[in-house]
Amino acid sequence: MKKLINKPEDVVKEELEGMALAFPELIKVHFEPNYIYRADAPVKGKVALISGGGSGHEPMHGGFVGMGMLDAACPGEVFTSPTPDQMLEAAKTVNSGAGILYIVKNYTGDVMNFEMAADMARAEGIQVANIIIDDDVAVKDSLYTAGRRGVGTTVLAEKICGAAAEKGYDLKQVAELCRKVNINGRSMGMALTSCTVPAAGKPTFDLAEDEMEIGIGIHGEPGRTRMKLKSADEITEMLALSIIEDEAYTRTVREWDLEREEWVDVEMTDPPFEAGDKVLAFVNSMGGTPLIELFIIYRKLYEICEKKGLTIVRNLIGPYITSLEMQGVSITLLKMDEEMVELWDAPVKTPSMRWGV
Amino acid sequence: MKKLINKPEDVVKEELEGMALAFPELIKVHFEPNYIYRADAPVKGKVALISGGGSGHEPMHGGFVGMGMLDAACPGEVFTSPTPDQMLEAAKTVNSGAGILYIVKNYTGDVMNFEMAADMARAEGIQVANIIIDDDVAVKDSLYTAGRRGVGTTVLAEKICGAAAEKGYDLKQVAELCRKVNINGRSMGMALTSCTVPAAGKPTFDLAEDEMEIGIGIHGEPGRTRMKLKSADEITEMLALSIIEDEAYTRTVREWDLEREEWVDVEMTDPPFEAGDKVLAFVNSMGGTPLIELFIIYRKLYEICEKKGLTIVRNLIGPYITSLEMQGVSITLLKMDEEMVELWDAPVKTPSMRWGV
Amino acid sequence: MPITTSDVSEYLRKVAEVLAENKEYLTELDSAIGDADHGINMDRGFQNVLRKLPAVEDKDIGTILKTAGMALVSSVGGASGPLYGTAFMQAGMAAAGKRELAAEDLLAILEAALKGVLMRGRANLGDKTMVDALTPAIDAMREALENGADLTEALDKATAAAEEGMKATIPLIAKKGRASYLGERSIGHQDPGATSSYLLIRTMAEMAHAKQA
Amino acid sequence: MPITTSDVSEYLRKVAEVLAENKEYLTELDSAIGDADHGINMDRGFQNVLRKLPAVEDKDIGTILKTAGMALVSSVGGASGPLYGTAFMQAGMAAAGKRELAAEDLLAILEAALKGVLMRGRANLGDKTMVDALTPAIDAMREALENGADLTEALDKATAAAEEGMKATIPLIAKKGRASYLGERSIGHQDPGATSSYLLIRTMAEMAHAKQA
Ligand SMILES: Nc1ncnc2c1ncn2[C@@H]1O[C@H](COP(=O)(O)OP(=O)(O)O)[C@@H](O)[C@H]1O
Ligand SMILES: Nc1ncnc2c1ncn2[C@@H]1O[C@H](COP(=O)(O)OP(=O)(O)O)[C@@H](O)[C@H]1O
Ligand SMILES: [Mg+2]
Ligand SMILES: [Mg+2]
Ligand SMILES: [Mg+2]
Ligand SMILES: [Mg+2]
Repeated sequence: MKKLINKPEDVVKEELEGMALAFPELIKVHFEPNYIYRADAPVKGKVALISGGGSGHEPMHGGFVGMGMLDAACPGEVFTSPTPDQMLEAAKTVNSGAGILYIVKNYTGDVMNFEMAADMARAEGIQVANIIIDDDVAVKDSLYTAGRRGVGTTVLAEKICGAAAEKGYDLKQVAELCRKVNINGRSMGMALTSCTVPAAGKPTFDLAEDEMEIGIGIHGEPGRTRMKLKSADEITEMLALSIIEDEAYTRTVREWDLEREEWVDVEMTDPPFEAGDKVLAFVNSMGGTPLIELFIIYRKLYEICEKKGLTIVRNLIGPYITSLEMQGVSITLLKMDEEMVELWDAPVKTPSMRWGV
Repeated sequence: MKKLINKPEDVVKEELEGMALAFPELIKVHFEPNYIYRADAPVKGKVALISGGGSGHEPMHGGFVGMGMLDAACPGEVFTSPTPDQMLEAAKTVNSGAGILYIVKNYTGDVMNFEMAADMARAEGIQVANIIIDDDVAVKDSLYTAGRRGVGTTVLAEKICGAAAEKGYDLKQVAELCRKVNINGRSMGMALTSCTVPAAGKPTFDLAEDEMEIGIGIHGEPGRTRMKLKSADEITEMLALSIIEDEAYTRTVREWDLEREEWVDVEMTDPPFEAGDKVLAFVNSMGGTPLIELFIIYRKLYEICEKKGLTIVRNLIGPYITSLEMQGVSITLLKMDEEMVELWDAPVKTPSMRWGV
Repeated sequence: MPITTSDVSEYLRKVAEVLAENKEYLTELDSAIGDADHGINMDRGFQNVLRKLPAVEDKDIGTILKTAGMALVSSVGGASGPLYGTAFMQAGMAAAGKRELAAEDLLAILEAALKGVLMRGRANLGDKTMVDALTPAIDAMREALENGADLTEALDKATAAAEEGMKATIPLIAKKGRASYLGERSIGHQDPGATSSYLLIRTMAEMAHAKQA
Repeated sequence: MPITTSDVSEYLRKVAEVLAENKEYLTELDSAIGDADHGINMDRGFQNVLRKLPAVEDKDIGTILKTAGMALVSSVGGASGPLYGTAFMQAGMAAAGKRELAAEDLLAILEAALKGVLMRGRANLGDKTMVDALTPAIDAMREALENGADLTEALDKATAAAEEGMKATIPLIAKKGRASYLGERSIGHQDPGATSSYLLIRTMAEMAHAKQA
């Protein structure tokens, strides 16, 4: 295992120490339980956004804490969801009284830990809503599985909803917007190489020199298929078409009903893409793939979108939701409306996303 | 070779096509000869900054073209310096009459190609100054070599001088400032893995699973020494101490004298770091090393600087000057004065560096 | 001989030991159809239980179990953290105030624990999860007690049923948790959570034997 | 027999062929002490020369050589681009207006080319660069012509000297270019630029032989 680390068990702690030293004007870090929060939290009158998940996906989520995006992020161990006490303490720290939105990627562990955290926060009198992000089209059906995983759309939801909260949306409105972003976003990823979890010390899976894995998750989960390496154009086409041609996807998720004050099962359907749609195109490095290759992918993605009648109105290109040092790429397309474009453009000031200020 | 590319010979062209499609509001791309330039060039009354070098170091330089940084960047083939016709055409495109500064990394190829370009531009009536960046302390003496290589300080010089040009510094002042940035900046890098040049198809060098290379260049040039893998803390200490304890470094570079209108040999000496200095700390990924590891490095670097009496007043952490997918890190420390801090903080709006606007 | 508070503490210590021994085995199982951390997660969790235990050892069984549950919830993470955490917390509620447990009490506690797992994870039997080991184990224990078996015998039956349930996960397609993403590719692998559940049950039986001897 | 414009064009075509054949060899040499691109660079450059050649083939030798120089400058990049580019451009200046060259003219042209390389790269003899092949070659040619040798003989001498100079770079420490970063580690490797220079000289001698036959 070749990594710039000290002891595997110290990776997350030391990473957080580094972040705290690097961005004191933007964020603060609390240890035991671990969470990163806005230096100016709580922000008066503003709905607070909290996300979290396993570490190893940097800059997500800690790098997105700050003005216009998240109020707090709860990092678990590498690829392991955080524990409810982290989310609870984070909620207590950033709550200004306007309530909390937990943005949760759809992994059984994350979902259950955030549910417990929500119940615990409510027991302490904090209003909490939760929205599940489940955008990975690599997972086919939802009836007999834990459903689609939460991947690239998470980053976009955090930016867009963060801007909305900043603008004064109330908890119900931010939650609704987050749901809208989720059902309009779809992603698909692939890997050229595996990553190595520090505690494990060896690659999670093996790929031959001429092989790649399509439909990979962000934790080194095996993908949909393994196949011979192809050209960037062919790979882009595979990923893009899986997304663009994905049909209406219906699933049931558990959400907290703010009015009825109970957990309810909500059925939701993603509308398929259609010619004429405006989209945000997000080309994401899995960590080890350099920018030069992302531009080659973007070039082809642009061409495919054009051919399919989709207009790319905004883009995001770079390593934003990664799997440690994995080489590979994921594509996310998010159908945009005017509200979303405006919120996307709104100022943001976090360690890893910054514009307009 | 595992890369998301099509044909090796098309990598640079397709990368540039992707960039052009991704950032139409910031940059334009000219093909044959290849150069990237500000969408709003020429900017009236402003000294224009042009840099360039081999491709494979993305986002440098193309990702730094835009308001507050470069006016144009000339990308060569992967790891091969660009040709003078690129710099000449770029100069003609972005020249507003206030003159051009070529920022040149100290590699024989880059230096000679930029010198030819400068001569050619002058023959067309464009005023051109050139400043050499040579900050890599891994290269020991200068008397009997081509001198130190230009690495991390280049990025910082482009930002700081770009802000100065935007503020109205004239050509001589921008050139002087660039020289100041260069002699106050020092860098050192290391690699955990080699990179693979697409046209070559195989790794430039081999490193065993338990080895690393210290003092690496940004083109996969072999480093100062090869040794057994160490911990992040030990590696950070080796790099940081090489930089902080580097003595006064004197070399002669060829610069164009704007008053005498001829090439002159200029002797310059880098002042060593001293306790009490304020520095900008730049922790850079060589491409394949993820952010989580950079924070672990930054944490230790902070501690070492503190111990040595250096105060980190600004930082930059991420992949900014890379070697394709190489895993590894470089550290740059730049001694800052008030002018430099102010210029560092000034607004910048480029594909890969953006704040204040 | 009823189960005492110190039996419960000793049980938690034994489980920590067993899970430490099986850390790599469980992680190995999880690497085939999950993300290679189940053993690491469970070990981290029970190490935390060991840290919290001394402060409550003289309290009632309910408090001890709830403390263990909270220790798990706040240190395991992943799917198994809330599941086992909820299980122990529910078990603690069922044992609230008690300082001794008869066999029937233990059964009731285990039933409460399973209910917690089902409430939290909403898995069905046959979804290839820990539920596939826990459900038959508790069923077997209930049946044994109904048929007049003593605690040791009943726990032996439970262990045998848990083992069978665990092995029966091998041919199943996972429908819950991370393994479900694999679809057909999850067939042929034993579920790590069912395996840790089996170890938890087996450790109870082993303690009962030791106590009898 | 004087050298004609078509000889010069043919020479450039031959060089392109020789460099294409030696592309991997030169790159291999550069990978030991440089950045593994010298063969690729030279090949790319002379392929560009081939593209520009047809437009100037009926012009004077000076124009042909200058065009070749500019084609190299605008396509090779790296260190060798400006060096060989300047060499051919200076050679072209020295041959300006000429349509035929005597042996002495060729010598003068080669001297101008070398001066261009020295002006641009400021290398000294023994710095382990192309200069270490070019300088002895031109010296040998001059001496041979002074001693009454004909063109073919003189170019044979030049080739032998270039080869010797090229091989003599092996034990040297590089003091210019990318290889200089290696310091002592550059010892034991033949300089790629000296090798391409030797090939350029050798191709001249081969053409002289072919023309004589
Ligand atoms: N919904 C669920 N209900 C019951 N058990 C589950 C459920 N989801 C997952 N599990 C159990 O959790 C185990 C995995 O735990 P672990 O590896 O620690 O968490 P993670 O999958 O988050 O990495 C699985 O083997 C399975 O037995
Ligand atoms: N200053 C110099 N003067 C003369 N020749 C040089 C000089 N620097 C480098 N060279 C020659 O250039 C060759 C390398 O060319 P090439 O590999 O094409 O360029 P780069 O080093 O930029 O990759 C060296 O082998 C050497 O012969
Ligand atoms: Mg996990
Ligand atoms: Mg080169
Ligand atoms: Mg797991
Ligand atoms: Mg080279």
